[in-house]
Amino acid sequence: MTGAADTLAIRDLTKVFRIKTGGFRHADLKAVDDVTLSIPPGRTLAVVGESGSGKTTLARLILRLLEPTRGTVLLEDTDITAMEGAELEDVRGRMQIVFQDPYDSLSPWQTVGRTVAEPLLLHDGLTMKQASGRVADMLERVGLSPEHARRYPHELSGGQAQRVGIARAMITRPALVVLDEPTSSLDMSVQSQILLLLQSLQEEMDISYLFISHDLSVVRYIAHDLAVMYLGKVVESGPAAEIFASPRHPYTEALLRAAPRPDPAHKTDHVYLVGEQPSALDRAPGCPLYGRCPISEDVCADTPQELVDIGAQHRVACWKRI
Amino acid sequence: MNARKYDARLIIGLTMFGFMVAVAVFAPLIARNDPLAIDLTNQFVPPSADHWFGTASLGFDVFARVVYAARHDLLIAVSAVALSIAIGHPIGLLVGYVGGWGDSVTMRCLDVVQAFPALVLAIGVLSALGQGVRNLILVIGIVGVPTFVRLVRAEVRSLREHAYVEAGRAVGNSRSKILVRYIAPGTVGTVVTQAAVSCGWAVLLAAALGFIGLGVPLPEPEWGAMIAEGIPEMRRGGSWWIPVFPGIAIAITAFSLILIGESVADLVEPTRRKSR
Amino acid sequence: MTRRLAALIPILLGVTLLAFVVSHALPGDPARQYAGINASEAQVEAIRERLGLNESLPVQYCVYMIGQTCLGEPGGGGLIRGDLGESIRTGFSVAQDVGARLPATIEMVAAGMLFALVVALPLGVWAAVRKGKLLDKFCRFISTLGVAVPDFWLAMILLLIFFIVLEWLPGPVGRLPIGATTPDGPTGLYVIDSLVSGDWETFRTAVKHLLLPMVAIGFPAVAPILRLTRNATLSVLNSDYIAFGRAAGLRGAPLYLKYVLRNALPGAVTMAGLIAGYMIGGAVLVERVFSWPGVGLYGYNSLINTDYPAIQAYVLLSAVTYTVVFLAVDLVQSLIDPRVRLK
Amino acid sequence: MSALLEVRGLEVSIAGLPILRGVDMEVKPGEILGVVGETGAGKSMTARSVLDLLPAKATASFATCTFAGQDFIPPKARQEARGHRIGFVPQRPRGSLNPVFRVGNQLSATLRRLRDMGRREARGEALDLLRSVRITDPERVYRSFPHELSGGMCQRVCIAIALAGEPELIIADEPTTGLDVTIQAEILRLLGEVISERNAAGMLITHDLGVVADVCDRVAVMYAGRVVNVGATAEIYRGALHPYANRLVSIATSLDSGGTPREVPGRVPNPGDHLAACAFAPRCFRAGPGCFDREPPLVNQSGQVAFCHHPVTAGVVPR
Repeated sequence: MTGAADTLAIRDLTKVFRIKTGGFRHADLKAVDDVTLSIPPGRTLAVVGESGSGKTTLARLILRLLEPTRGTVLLEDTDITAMEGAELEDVRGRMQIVFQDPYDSLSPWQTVGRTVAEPLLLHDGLTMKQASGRVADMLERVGLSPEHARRYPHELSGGQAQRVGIARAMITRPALVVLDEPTSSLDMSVQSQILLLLQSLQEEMDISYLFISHDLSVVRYIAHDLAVMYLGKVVESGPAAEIFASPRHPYTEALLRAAPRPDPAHKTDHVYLVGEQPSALDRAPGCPLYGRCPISEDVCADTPQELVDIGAQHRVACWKRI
Repeated sequence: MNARKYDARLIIGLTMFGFMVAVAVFAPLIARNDPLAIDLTNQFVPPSADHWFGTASLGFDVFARVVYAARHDLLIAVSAVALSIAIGHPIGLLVGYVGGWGDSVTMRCLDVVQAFPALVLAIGVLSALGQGVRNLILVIGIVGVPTFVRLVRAEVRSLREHAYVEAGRAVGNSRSKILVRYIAPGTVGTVVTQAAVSCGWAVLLAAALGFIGLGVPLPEPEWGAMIAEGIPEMRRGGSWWIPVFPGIAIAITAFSLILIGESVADLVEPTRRKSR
Repeated sequence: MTRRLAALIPILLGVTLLAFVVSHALPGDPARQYAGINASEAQVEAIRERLGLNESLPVQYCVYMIGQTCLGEPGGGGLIRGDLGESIRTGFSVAQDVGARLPATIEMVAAGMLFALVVALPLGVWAAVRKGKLLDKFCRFISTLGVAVPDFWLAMILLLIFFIVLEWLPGPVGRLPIGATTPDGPTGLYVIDSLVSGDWETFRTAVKHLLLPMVAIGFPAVAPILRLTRNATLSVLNSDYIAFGRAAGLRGAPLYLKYVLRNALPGAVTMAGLIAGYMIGGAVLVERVFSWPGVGLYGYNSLINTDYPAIQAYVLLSAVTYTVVFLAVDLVQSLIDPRVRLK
Repeated sequence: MSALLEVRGLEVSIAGLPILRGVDMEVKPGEILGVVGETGAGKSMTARSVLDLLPAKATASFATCTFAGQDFIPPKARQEARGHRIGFVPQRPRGSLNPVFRVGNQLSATLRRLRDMGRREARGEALDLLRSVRITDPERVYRSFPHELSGGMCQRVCIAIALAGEPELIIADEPTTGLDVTIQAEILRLLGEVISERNAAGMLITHDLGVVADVCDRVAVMYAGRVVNVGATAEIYRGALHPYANRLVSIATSLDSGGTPREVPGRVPNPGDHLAACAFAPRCFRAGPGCFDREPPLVNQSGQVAFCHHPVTAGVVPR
């Protein structure tokens, strides 16, 4: 992958949280640990992991909603890691986010029209009146009617609210949209509507998606590339089809085996990993999966595992599976 | 489905409060007698056609004094709460949103102020500042500030966690715009609710201060001070009308305000929850 | 535990500072108030000198806190040695005055608290169980009304009814009839002391005198306790764990009572602390009505006699007492709530 | 084979709004029935009706309700069955355990109540139960407060409590929502195992068709307060008769294979919305005019039952 053409390129991105552990003591929690990823234009990279894997923190770091401890974020070849104030507010027109909870992501005090128009007011310097035409177009594009612009969020269904969130994210035609579990709080029949909408918008506007999810079936459908995270580390990355077909990291394998599939003939393999995910504070200095991994050996405990390219962009951080 | 029931409480509260406000505004029309008129021949007269609520020492007409006192007590309560909000609301917004060092210092200061029971603190400050309506408003207003700072701060801190605030930042709003457009509107409901309840407390506090002689200076009529006049009568065993009527006036005013606050809170709460 | 105690120090320091500011730094002139309206300028100046009011404010605070040591003079004194100054009115040290009056206030506040709890706890649980029914509505009405009725007025109404009209209970003459011998005892609480020494006659009289003040100071506290108990009970009744407990076959009153009590306790303890603070403040009003010889009445008498050191001591002591009560509440809290204990 | 639990014509309304509009459902001995549907379909309400655990403002009526031949219409019968004959596994395991008591106390309190055990006996049995839900260090868990345990561990404890009365039927209401994927799988397997170990039957309420495919023998698909389609799991996944069920399965399977899902237009109706005779008609790809004003008939075909005017039969390719 050549960095030059990528919509987003992040290098060694790290976030350490300082956690109070009682009294005056505290510990450092590495929520995101040396993550390097990139997304070419018009492609979707899915970041998959369980709660506590750091995928949501990663998204916040990329959008500069959180300050990274270390590392760089390049958006269309511009380093945005150190941007501040007005400069940063400007660059937000190029990168957007759609949230998991559609209601909670819309301000209850603003009409739908105002919410969707806001990026135009801030970045293109339009007035509400000037923006209204484009707002109406965008609402129709996401499957709502222009008269929805006058409504308030609590008058919408979950699916409609999520369409408003998508309209807000897409109205400035950004280069990158982070989708933070955009369908996981929606009903199944509505979920597929939103997925189809996202896909057609991507084709139309050539947007890059960073798709955060724990739901493998949704990822299988929408992602071109995949990065699997565990306790702040990317343990495997590469083309989605390739990873689904032949997962190499034991954790990826466990995820794929554990995910129930809508096929009565397929029985889920349940007991691949031992125990439950520990806190990121308690993980081994070496491989984060040490202690739960069925194929681990003593050396894994304190030998850090680097991502190694095993061909066709497929990279895995496990010395036993290279 | 419960809206009707809460509306009833709100209507009762508003009616009672409106009545007291009307009494204050139209006092000269309601009371035929002069509240300051002294009539030494008619002291401690029980309620009669001439003096509906009887007379007190110096022949003061209790009815006229109860009616005119509404002006003082309502003015003091409303101004004091307005002062509390004017100081407390912006501080609460700011320390709640910015947090950090300024927040900790502010909160420790509030801890200190609130370590004093409100009445006792007011006594201390008033005994130093001296009596007078303006000082009363000042003291009652300042005593009420911590309530609003804490309330607004807590509300801001919970509003701050909502995804729509993050969404506002993600589309490129500056921090000050976020505070004004996304967070401040969410605090209005609770502040209005608390304002009504605080007004009720302010009436009670003003009356309590009047009762121990730190209120509106005599001979101006004030409910709390009027009740205090009844104490010596207690031991003598009569003149029940002197303390009873001003007390009822206080209770009606405070009750209506608290009722308004509570029913508004119940009305605001479900809609807010729904819209989140 | 040590952290909580440590956190108390800055608050207590702040409390003394605020009490000091109120007494020394506000625009009012204590010396003039001391001297009275008719005093000459020279007299006022003399008083100012005697009180040390010509020193700079930081020095004054220092003297206030650690006494004459601050000025390099012998003599001690200062707040940290328990020196609250000398009362102008009584001529005794304020600490001594307050100490003598403390048991009366404690007796009244404790009785009031007991009264409030005994009335409010069962009613709160009952109202929650019968949510939306007549009883619940009545309780809501009472709790709103209870907050709205001034306690000092209630005190007088009680006197009107039970002393003047019905003549069942004694008038506003304090803790015992005038001239009665006070019971000896370690606590200074007449009800307990007379009980311990088996003096039934005094006990009966003391209880009779205590009844009305108890109700007057306790009644306003009924409303918040009732409301808290009701809400706590409701939140337990509507909780997932009650639903699951029922689904798992647990049934009946024991389940509810045990769960409700155990889960509502932490909230009730916090509320008790708040109410104690309220009562400490309200004591001045109720004591005034009943001529109850407690700290509040002392504060009131100091006030009308512009007895400056005594007023300041009264304000400061109220705040310190409240702070200490709150710390106690916090500690009890951490003992009874496993979720707090963890932190 | 006669049903263990049989429910016919169950109607529930909350504050006057109809939630269930005639639910028919049965659980056969030894089977696990999956109850599937979207938000507001009435899955949980059905389960709660069987245990007489509806919210305060709800009213329920049955045409028939029997459990192992016993009449279950009297509320008392349903109340007495809780824990003893029907075990319940909740949706939010941590919230379902009382935060101020140790989990061991909660488990043994249930045992003492349901099985009349003494204190010591209950403790031993509680530890055995914890072991039987594959908890490796039961002594430690017994002494823990709920907030000290992980979500998965809390759910194991809840399952142990559900098993305490040795019930014949275990109802699990979305038992794995909120748990991590790898833990979900373990909890589901555990549920399946404890049900079959005890020769009990199960009712698993979920919105996840993957979960159903994994552990259920039969599936009941609910929509807007009715069961619209019932059948053996394999049959439903091969080709559900009801267009709604059919579409749901097709969305799930096409996503799973990376294919493009077919779209179901519109949204799930809310309680109180005006419904057509067939509630799904406005969103249905096979709806004709009759669907809106005539009650859909019962169709019994290839091991499935569905209520539909235009069932998706073999040979009809869903558009």
